[in-house]
Amino acid sequence: MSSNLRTYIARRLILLVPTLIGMTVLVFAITQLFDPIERAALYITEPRQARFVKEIIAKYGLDRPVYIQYFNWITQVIQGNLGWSQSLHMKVLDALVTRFPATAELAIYSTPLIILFGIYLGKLSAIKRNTVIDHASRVVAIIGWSLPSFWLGIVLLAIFYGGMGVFPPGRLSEWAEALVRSGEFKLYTGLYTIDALINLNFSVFLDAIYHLVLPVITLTTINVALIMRVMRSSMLEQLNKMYITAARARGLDEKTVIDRHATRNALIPVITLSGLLAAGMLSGVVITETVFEFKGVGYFAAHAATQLDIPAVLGFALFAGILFILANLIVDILYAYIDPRIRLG
Amino acid sequence: MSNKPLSLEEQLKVNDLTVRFYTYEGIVKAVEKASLKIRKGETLGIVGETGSGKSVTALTILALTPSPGRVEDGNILFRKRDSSVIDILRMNEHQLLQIRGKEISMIFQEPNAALDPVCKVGEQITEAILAHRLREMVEKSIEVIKKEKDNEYDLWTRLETWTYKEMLNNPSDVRLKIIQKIPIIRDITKRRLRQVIRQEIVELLKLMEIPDPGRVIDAYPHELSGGMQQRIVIAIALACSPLLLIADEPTTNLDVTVQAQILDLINRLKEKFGSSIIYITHDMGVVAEISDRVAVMYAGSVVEVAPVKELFRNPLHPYTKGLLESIPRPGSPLKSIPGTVPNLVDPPSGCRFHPRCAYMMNKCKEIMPRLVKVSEDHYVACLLYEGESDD
Amino acid sequence: MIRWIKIEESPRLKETKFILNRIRENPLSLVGLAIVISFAVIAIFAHILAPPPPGRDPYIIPRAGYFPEPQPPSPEHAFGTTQGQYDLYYGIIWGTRAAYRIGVLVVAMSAFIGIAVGSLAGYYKGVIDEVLMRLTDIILAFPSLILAMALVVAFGPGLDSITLALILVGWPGYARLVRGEFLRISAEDFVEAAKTIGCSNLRIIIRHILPNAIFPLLVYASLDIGSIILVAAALSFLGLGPPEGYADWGQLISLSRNWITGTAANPFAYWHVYTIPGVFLFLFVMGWNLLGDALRDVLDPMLRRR
Amino acid sequence: MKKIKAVSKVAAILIVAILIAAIGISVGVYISLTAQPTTTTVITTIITTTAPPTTPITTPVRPPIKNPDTIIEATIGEPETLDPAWAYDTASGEVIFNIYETLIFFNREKVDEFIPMIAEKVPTVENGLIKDDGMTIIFPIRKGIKTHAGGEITPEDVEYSFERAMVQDRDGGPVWMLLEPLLGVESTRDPETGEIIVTFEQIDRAVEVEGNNVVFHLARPYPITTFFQILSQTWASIVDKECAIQNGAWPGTEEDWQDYNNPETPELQEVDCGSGPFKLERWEHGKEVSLVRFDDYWRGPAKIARAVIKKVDEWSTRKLMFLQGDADIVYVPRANIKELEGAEGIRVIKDLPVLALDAVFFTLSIDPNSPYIGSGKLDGKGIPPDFFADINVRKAFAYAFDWNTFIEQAWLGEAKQVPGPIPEGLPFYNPDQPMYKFDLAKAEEYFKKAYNGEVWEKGFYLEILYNVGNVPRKTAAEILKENIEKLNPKFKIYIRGVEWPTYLRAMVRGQLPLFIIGWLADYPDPHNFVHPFMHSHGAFSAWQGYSNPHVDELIERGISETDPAKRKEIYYELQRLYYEDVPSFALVQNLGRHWERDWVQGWYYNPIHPGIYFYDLSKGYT
Repeated sequence: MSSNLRTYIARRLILLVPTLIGMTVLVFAITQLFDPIERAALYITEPRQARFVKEIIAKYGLDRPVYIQYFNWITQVIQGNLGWSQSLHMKVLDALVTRFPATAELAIYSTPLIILFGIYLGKLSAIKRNTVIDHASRVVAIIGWSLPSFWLGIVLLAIFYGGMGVFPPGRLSEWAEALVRSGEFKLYTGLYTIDALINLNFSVFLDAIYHLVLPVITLTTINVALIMRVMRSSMLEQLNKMYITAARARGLDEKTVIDRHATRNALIPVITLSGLLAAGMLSGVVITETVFEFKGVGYFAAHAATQLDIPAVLGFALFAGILFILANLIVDILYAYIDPRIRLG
Repeated sequence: MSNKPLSLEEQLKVNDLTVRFYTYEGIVKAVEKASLKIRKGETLGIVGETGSGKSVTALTILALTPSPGRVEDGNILFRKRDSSVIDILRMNEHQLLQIRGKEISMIFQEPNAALDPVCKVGEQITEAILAHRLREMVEKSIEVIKKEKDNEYDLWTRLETWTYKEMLNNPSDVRLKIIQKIPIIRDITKRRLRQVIRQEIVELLKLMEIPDPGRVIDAYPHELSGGMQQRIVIAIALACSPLLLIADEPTTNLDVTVQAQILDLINRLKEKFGSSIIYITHDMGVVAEISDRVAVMYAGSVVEVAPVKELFRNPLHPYTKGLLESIPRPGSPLKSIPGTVPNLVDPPSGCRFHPRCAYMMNKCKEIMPRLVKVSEDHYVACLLYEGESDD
Repeated sequence: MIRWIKIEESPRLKETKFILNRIRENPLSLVGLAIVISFAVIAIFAHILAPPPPGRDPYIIPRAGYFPEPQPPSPEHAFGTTQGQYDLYYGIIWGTRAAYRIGVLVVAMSAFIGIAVGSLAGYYKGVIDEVLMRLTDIILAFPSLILAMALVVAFGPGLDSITLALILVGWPGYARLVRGEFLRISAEDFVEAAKTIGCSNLRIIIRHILPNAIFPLLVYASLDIGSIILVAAALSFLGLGPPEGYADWGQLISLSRNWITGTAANPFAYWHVYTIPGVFLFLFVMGWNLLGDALRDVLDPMLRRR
Repeated sequence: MKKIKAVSKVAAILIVAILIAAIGISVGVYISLTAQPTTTTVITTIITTTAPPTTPITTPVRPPIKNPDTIIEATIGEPETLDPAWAYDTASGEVIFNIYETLIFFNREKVDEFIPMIAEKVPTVENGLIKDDGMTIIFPIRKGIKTHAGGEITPEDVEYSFERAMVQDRDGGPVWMLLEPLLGVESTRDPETGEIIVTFEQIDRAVEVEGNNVVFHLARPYPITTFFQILSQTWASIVDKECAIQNGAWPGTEEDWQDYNNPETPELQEVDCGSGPFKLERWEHGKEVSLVRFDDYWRGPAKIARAVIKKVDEWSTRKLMFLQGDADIVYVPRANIKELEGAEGIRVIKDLPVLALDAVFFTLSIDPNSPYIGSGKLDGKGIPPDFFADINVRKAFAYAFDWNTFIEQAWLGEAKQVPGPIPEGLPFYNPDQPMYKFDLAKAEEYFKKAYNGEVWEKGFYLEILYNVGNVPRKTAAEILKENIEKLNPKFKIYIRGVEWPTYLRAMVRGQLPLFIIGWLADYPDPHNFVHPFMHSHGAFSAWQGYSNPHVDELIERGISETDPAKRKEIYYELQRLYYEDVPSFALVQNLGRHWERDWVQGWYYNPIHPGIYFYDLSKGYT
C-alpha cells in the first residue's frame, strides 16, 4: 500500500476513538433519564423477586452518580471485559460474538443482491428513460421501499410457512440443529452456509439456504429502491457528459459505450452508498430477525434497549461504531481505487 | 429540397439541413436549411456567434445530434474511401459505426471533458484502433509471432496464433467467444496483439509531438496538461486516418501559446493524412490563418461562403461585414453589431438578420434569402444581391 | 403590426411554473400527489368521517366489548374490529391524522435543527464544522432504530416520545445534507460578492445560501416523511408504541400480529385485521415516496433542462 | 477498475446460482409436498443419510411424527441461569429440575406427597428419621447414583450443596426459603448495612454428614410438609462437589467464605454438575436450551433422546411451528385460544388450577407527589394520599368489581373467584369463607359513608396503571373504572399502560393509588401467600403500608406451629380478617391450559412444577 494510503487509514482509525467515546457518552446520557429502580427492573423478572429492589440497586451500583458508573465501565472495557448482559444472561462480548454470524449471514446474502438488482434496475431505467420500463422499474422499487418490513415479513411467513409449510422460520430445521449441536459438524465461522460447505455437508447447506430465502427476499425488496435511485440519477448524469459523445464519435457501439464508460463512472456514488447500506444493515435487520426468529445482533440490541440492559446497549454501541467507521474507511479506499482523480492522504 | 449529386472532387455536401429541438419552452429551430460543401483535402472554416448552430451542424454530420434535437429535413452526402456516396442521415446504426472514427472523426472543445476520467489514455486510443483496424493489427501480430522463430511450439503461442486466425476467418466462432470470457486466458491469448497496438499508439503519439509517449499511455487524463490532453484527443481522432476531421473550437480553452502549437500541428497533420477539415470557431483570427474557404453562419443558417482572402477583402453579407469590423484594431474605435442573437423559439420572419441589418428592406421580412452565386466560389444569402442559386 | 410583447416573468415564477409542468408531465408524481392529497383530506375531515364519542380523547378508539377475538367487517363496523373489539374504521381515519402529525412534526423539527447545525457548520467551516460534524457522526453511527428504541423507553412509550426520539435521531441527516449544500454554494462567486458588499453573515445565510439549498432539502424531506412513518410503525410493532387502543396504524398492525396466521380451518380468517392498516400505511408511505422521487427528478439541477 | 467489474460479475453469478438452487429446492419440496400433506421434513429424508426410520402408521392417515426422538417446547421465557442456588425464575427452574435432582421429589400430581430420590427413604416420625419433635431430620443417601461429570453422589455432595447455597445467598435469590428453617434468619446479610450477620459455624452445623446419612438441624420449629416442599424444588438440588469446585464455585472450606457471598454473577451459570435424567447439551442464549438423555441415570434412561426448549417470542411463528408439527408443546396466550380450535393433531388439557393469585392492592399511604393522584386533595380533581386508609372506600371498590364479566371476557370462563389470600388447592383453604360479590348498591352505600359523605359529594379522580402486555390486568382495571364511573358522574378514573420498569418504580415508591399484581407460589403452603399479602413486612403489603400487629403475630405463629389442626385455625382466622379488613381483594385463580401434539404421551400436571418434566414423556401414537 502506498505510504499516503497508510497515513490516511491511520488518521481515519484515530478518528474512531472520539466517535466511540461520543457514542458511549450518548448512551450513558440516556441512562441518566432512568430511576435506579427502573434499571433494577432488569434483574427482577417475577413479582415475587420485587421486594429485593433495594439490595439489587446497592449491589449493582445502579444509583451511583453517572460519571462514576461511566468511569468504572471504561476501566472494565480497557481490560477487554464488556460487562454482563442481564437480558441475555451472558457476557456481553460472548453475546456479540455468538450472535454476529446470524446477522452477518443475512447481510452477506442480501447486500450483494440489493446492490446487483439496484444497479441493474437503475441502469435499465436510466437508459430507457421516460419509457414504460423506466416507470415500471421505478414503481416496483418504490413499492418495495414503502412496504413496512415487519408487515411484509409476517405476511410472507403466513403465506409460505402457514399456507404451504415451506420456508420455516429460524436458521436451521430441527434435525440440522441437532447435527450442529452434536459436535460432528465443526463450526468454523458460525455462518451455517459457509460452515456446511467446509464440512462438505450439503444437506445442512441446502437447509440453511432454505431458511434464508424469505428473510433475504424481505431485506432485498426493502432496500433495492435506495441503490436504484442513486444509480439511475448518476447514470443519467454520465450519459449527458461530453466524453460519452466523444466515445460514440470514435465509432464505439452503444453497448460498449454504456458498459465500459458510462456505468464505470456511474458506479462511484453507488459504491459510497452501498458502504453505508452495509453499515446501516444493523438497524435494518432488527425487524427481519424478530419476525423470522433469526437471533442476530440486531435482535439482541433491540431486546436489550427495551429492557434497559445498559451494559449490552453499550457493548452494541461500540460494535456499531467500529463497524460504521470501518465501512466508511473501506468505502473511501474503494472510492480512491475506482476514481483515480482522488488521491488519499 | 435540393439534393444535387456530389461532384468527384467534393468530399462532403450538406443540403438544406434543418434541425429542431423539442424542449419545454417550445420548438427551437436550431439549424434552418444550412448548406455546405467541402472539397477533398480542403479546410473549411465555419464562423459564427455562439448559438448560431455550428456545433449542432457538426454533430449532425456524425449523426450524433444531441437529444432532444431531431433532424427534420435535408441530407448529408459523403464520399466514402471507396468513393461510393452515401447520405449519412439515411444510414442505420450499423453502417454509421463503420463511418464514425474511421471515415469522419471529431475533436472537441474541452479536451478534459472529452476523455473518460477513469480510463487510462492508452485504453481510450486502443478502443478507437480496435473498433476499426482490428484486422490490420491481428495480421501484424501474426507476423510478429512468425518472426519469433524459437518458441514456435510453445502451447500458449499456438493458442494465440489459433485465436488470431479465428479472429480473422470467422470472428463469430463460439469457442472464441468462450475464451474471451475467461479473465486470465483472454489476456494471455492477446499478448502480442497488445504489444503491436501499443507500438502503433507510440508511433501515433510521436506524430502528435508528445514527449515520452510510454509514460503518457499509462497516465490518466487528469494527470496531463490541457494542451497534452488535446493532442491525445487529436490522436484518437486520427488513429484510423479519417477522410474528414471536424474540429469544434479545439483551441478556445487553451492559452494562446498552446493554441498556436495545436493549430500548427493540425496543419502539418492535414498534409500527412490528406484529410479535409471542418474547423469551427468564433475567432476570426484563427479562421484567417487555418482555413482555405470560410462559411459564415448566423441563427442556424449559412449566410455567406467564400475563399478566405475573398471574404476578408470583399465581405458581402451585412453580418459578415459587421463581424469583420468588430475585430479590435489598434487605433480605431471599437464597433459592434447592434441588437442580440435572436431567440430561436420564434425567430424573426424572412431573413433572420433583418432586425439587426443596416440595409434592411421590407421584403427582407418576408422572404428567407437563399445562397446565390455572386462570383467564382463566392455565395451569399442576402436579398441585396442577385445571382443564380448554385448547387 | 405590434407583436404581443411577452411580459418577462420573474425568474422564480418561471421556475415554479417549470416545476409544476414537469410534475404534471410525470405520471408517477401525479399518482403520488393524488394519494397525499386524499390522505390530507381524510385527516382534515376526520371529525366528519368518524365522529369521536363526546368528551373523550378522539385518538382513543371506541371499543365494543372486551372480547379478544377480532370480528370481520360488518355493517356497524365497516372495516371490522381488532383484538379487543376496537373499531378499525375509526382507528384508520384517526390514524391518518396521527400519521400526519408525526410525519410533519418530526420532519419540520429535524429540518429546523438540521438547517441550524448544517448552516453553522457549512458556513463557518473550521473548528465549528469539525465539532458539529463529529457530533452528527456519532448519532449517525448508531443504528437509528436501536437508538430510537432506547430513547422511547427512556421517555416512556407513546406517540409523543416516539416523535421526540425520531427528531433526535432524524436531524443529523438534514444537518449533513445542509452542510454539503452550504459548502457547495458558499464556494460560488455570488456569495463572495455578497460578502464584499458588506452583508451580515446571517443575512447571507438566510437571503442567499438557504434559498438555493431549499430544493435538495425539499426532496430529502418528502422522502424522509415516508421512512419516519415506517420507523414509527416499526417501534409500535416492537411494543414501544402508544397504548393499546390508540388510533395509530403501527399500533393497529402490532395489535393484529397475533392473528395473521388465522385459524387452523381458515388461515385467512382475520384477513381484515392486518391487511387494512397495512395497506393504508403502505399507501401513505408510497404516496410520499412517489412524490419525493418525482420531485427529485424535477429538481435535480443536472436533469432539469433536458 | 476492471477488477471491480470482474469481481462483481463473478459474485453475481455465484449468488444467482445459489438463489436458483434454493428456489429449485423449495419448488422440489413443494411438488413433493403435494404428495404428502403436512410433513416438511421430506427434504431431510431425501438427502440425509441419518434419517431415522418413521414409525409404522397404525391408525389411518395420521401425519408421521416429526423428530420422533426429540421433544420440542416452544415458549416465551428464557432461563436466567442454571446455577440451582441462584435461579428463582420459572424458566431457569424448568431446565434445572430436569438436569439436577433433589433429596425427595413430589409424587406425580401431588403437592403434599413425596417420593425418595437421592435420599433412600422419605423421613417420617414412624421410621425414626425425624427426631426431637421435628428439629432433626435424617436422610439416608442412596448409593450408586452417577453424575453427569462422571462422579458419584456422596453425602459430602449433599452437605456441600446446601452449605454452598447458604454461603452464596445472592440478593433477590430463592435461598431465603432454606435460611428461614435452617438458620432462623431471612438473609445472611443485614438488609440495611449489607454486612454478613451469620457465622460459618451456624451454616456448618445446620447440615452434617453422619456415616451414610445427612442430618438437618432446624433452628426453629417448622411444619415438616412445608420443609419437604422446599427440599423438593430446584434451590435444594444436589450438586456434584468436585465438578462445582472445578468450575470455580466455593471450595467448601471455611477460610475466606465471605468472598463467595452475594457474587455479581452466578458461579455455575452454564455448568451441568447434576445427576438428573437429562444432560445439558447446549444453551444458545436467547434461542434455545437443548438437553440430551443421560444414559446411565439411576432410575433407567428417559424414553426420549433429546429435549429442546426454544424461545420463540412471536406468537404467530410459535403457532405455525405447532400446527406444522415442528413444536410438540407450546405456550398459548389466553387471547389466542380460539385460533387453535378445530386444528387436528393437537390435544389440549383444560382447567389446571394454577397456584397463583391476582389481586387488587390499595396503597394506604400514597407518596404525596405521586403523578397519579391528580390534585392530591379530595376536591373532585384528585385523591388525598390516605384516600384508601378509610375502609369504606376499600369496601366500595371491592363491591364495584364485576367478577363474572372479568372471568367471561378476560379468561374466557376459565377462572374461579376465591376469597383469598390463600388459593384453592393449598392446605387450610376455607371453601366457605364469605367473599365480596358485585353489588353496586352496596358500593354506593359505602361510597356515601366514606369520609362521612365528602367523597360522594365532591367526587374524585385517580389513575390506575397496568404493565403493558398483560391483557387480563388491563381488562380488570377497565371493568373497575366502568362500574365506578357509573355510580357517580363525579367519579373519574384514567387507565394508563406503562412498561414493566416504570410500573415497578411506581409500585415500589408507593406512587400507585392501587395496583393489580399476582403472586406465584414458592411452595404450596398458605404461609407463602399470607405473608406477602398481609404481613407488615410482606412483599406487597409493605408497599401498601398495611400493618396490623395482630395479623403479624398470627402469621408468625402459623409458620412455627407444627400441629396441622392448630395451623388450620390460624389460617381460617387470617382469611376472615382478610375479608373484614380488605387490605386488598382477590380477583381470580385462573385455570391454566396445556397444549401438546397428540403424539406426546405421559404428561401430567403438578401445579408446583416450574415447567415440563421430560423424564416421563414419550412420542408415539397409542
